[in-house]
Amino acid sequence: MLRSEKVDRNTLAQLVADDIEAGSFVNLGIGQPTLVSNYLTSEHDVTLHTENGMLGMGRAAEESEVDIDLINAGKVPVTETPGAAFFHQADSFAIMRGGHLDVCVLGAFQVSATGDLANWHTGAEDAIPAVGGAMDLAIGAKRVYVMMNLFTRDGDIKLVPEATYPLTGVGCVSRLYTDHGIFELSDSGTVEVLALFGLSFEELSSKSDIHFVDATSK
Amino acid sequence: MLRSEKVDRNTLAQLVADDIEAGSFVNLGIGQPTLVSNYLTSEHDVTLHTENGMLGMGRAAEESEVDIDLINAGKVPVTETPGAAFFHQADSFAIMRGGHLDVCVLGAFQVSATGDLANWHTGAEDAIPAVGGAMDLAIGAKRVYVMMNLFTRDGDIKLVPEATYPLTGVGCVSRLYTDHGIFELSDSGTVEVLALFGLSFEELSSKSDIHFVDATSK
Amino acid sequence: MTKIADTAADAVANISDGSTVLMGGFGDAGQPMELIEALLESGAKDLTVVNNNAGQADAGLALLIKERRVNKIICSFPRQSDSWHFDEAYRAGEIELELVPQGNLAERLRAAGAGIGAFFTPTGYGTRLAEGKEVREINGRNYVLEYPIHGDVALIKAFQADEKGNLVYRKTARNFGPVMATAAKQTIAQVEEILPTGTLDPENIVTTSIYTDVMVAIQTQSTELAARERAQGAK
Amino acid sequence: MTKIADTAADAVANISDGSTVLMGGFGDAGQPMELIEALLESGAKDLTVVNNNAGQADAGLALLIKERRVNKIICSFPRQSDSWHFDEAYRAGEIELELVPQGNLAERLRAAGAGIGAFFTPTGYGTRLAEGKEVREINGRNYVLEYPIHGDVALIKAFQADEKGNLVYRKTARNFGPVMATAAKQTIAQVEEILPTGTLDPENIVTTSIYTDVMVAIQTQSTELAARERAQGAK
Repeated sequence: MLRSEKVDRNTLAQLVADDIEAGSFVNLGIGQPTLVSNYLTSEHDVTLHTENGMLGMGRAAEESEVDIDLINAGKVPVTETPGAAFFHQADSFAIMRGGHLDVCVLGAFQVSATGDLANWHTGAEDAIPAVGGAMDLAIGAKRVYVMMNLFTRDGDIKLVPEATYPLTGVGCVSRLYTDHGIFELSDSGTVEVLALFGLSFEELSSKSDIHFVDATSK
Repeated sequence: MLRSEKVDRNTLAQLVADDIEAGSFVNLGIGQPTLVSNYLTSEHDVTLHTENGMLGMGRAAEESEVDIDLINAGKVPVTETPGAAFFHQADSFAIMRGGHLDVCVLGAFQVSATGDLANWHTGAEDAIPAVGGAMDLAIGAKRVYVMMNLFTRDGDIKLVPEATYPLTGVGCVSRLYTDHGIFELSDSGTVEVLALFGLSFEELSSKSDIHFVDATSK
Repeated sequence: MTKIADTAADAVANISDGSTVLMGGFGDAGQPMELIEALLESGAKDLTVVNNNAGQADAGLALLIKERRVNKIICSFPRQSDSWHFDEAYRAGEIELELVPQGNLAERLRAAGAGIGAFFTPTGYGTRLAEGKEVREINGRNYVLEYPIHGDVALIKAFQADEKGNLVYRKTARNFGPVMATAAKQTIAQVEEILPTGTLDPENIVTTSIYTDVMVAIQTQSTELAARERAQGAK
Repeated sequence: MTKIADTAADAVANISDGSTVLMGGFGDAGQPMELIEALLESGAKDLTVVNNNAGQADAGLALLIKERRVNKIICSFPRQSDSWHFDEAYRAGEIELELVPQGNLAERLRAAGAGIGAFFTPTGYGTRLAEGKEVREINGRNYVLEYPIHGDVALIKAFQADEKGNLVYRKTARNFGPVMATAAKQTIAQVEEILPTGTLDPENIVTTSIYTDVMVAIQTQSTELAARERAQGAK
């Protein structure tokens, strides 16, 4: 896939949603990944997991529906769908760690060519660290999708040969969705470029030492 | 406690029941230990655990009550009491292994002075082995009581310096209830004799190299 | 997504030779008898079976063993008064036995479902069932290292399902079902009835739909017993 | 046997200085706020607290930290927009932080309750949260060895209890309650109401009475929300 302009967050969320198979069990991380839920139609028949203890999570609660006992992992009040189920934390993380989720979608600071993920800590030594369920999500799902901008504000590419930020998980990212392209990662470190948006293959290659393979015409 | 005659199984079951504190959670093993339930009154307010997945097990089912889905660890149809709860095998054995039962009562082939238990295998090499929950019960409860005859048919004492039968658990028996006496065991290997039935302390001592301490007058 | 099969035969149709099959049940309670009979009919062989027991009398797992379709069994209590088919196969050296204490069996299945690589358990330490295994003292207590048991397929019996694949169980028939459902690549459940999605209370679901791959509705005595209980409760 | 306390103050009265206190809750959901406030009133100090977070705003755990009654906190996500009391204590070097990935936190609590000595988890492998920890490759995957977290006391919030001490929870407020209840020497539960024994369905009990040592009935917003839900269901 090639587009002449970079894509916005909503378009990217649509592209992620398009890649989720019907009937999947999915966990959407906090932030940008949450947008994906707007593009999951009833045809998708996706069941959402939230790691604080629920399968079958529904949309965000409207004001009249707010229930302090029914929240998502971002502590936002949500609703439940028919067929939902509640369980405790050990059972909830067993779903993740045990490899039962089909897809989880996460944000990131950096992703390496071999799929290392850095999304919990900027590396600033004076920062108060907080990890939550990030490391469990990173290693848990059958497919781990990451959504982020491809470049920092300073223009540095965030898909890197080796992550410089503290890692969340090793070799765990399957596919990277960015405003400038979509990338399939593997243990080999060779990155398949599935889509480019407002960026040529040559421009991309010039930004990084990673070995890219052009698969945009597939 | 001293009695001039050895005690029968029902009397022994009564003595075990007398030693179970009110409000305890208890697991009674298959065989002789099951008799204890006949002497647990409503004042005991004991809650029975069965390792196939239930707390609050009631008495054996009468013919009209038999339910194939409601059995005990011996596969005997039972009843449920008010406040009973069902759970799966991993949760059931977590109750045992986690040390949450107050007492379990087991049968035995041999018990050693330091509380090693042998109750699952006679050591006969051509026997088909079967262990069930015996090893989990042995190491699980806060107090492990064993009920058995003190002597084999051949007159050998079954409370031994070191077990010759294959072990079920190491150093796990707290107290031994037999037809000829009651014994408190500890890691030290010194055995406190709490009661003797139809056997003098001297007779007992002559049967074994174990260091016994006479506490029958306590 | 959970598929609904029309028959037990359809439900087990894709179990291949050489599979590791987890079978729920403690004695008859929770034993997926109709699925096991269908597996027998299917002809699948060279199976490794994980069950608490090793079959009783002339039914279900016992017949699979009689027909020499089971190469290996992992169980806690094979020897019973009516386990004659297992006894015969074992004495003939025609079935391999891995004897596992019941709680370690349950925990190893749970570990498989929960993504745990191995765990230290106190159960079995110092016994012949721990011979050759790694041991370690932790905070003054001795433990044995045990590994997960993964299944290719789990055959379980639940009580009710909803169309989405959520399951509830009945009394002590729950036993191994919920843990085995998490430990297999494919979980096949026989249930008494399949209710519309939304019927089961989200607070009370024991096996969530993520674990149920195939289900088939087969009424057994459990349905009658539940009806009897309801009638008594209504008195 | 489960004791019923008249007040939250009575329920927490025997928590001593230096205790490790497991506190249920994920954010406000399932947080035993009234028990934590009573603990604050009790004056107990030098506590180690285990909670998913490190307190929010000017309430509950945040106030315990403000008053410097917590020497150490074991949690997964301390830094929040309103965790100012923790932030201040942490920057002043007046509270020790052990940061644990949320799933390892839950599993370490479960291990404590289930008598597991240690377990190999893939979560955190290769990250700075695994630095200095034992690692092992098992079947081609890398794992970190993690140990149980035992509590002296667990403070949890459940929805309903029966007089025997069986507990059920409400929606995502269940979170850490059931695992913490198994992991502490003494479990203290605040519940919306205590019903006669036999009222709760034996199939649906989440925390069995064996784990509940003390309970106290305190109505919170959860009762209103459940009533609202019932009213909507009845429409």
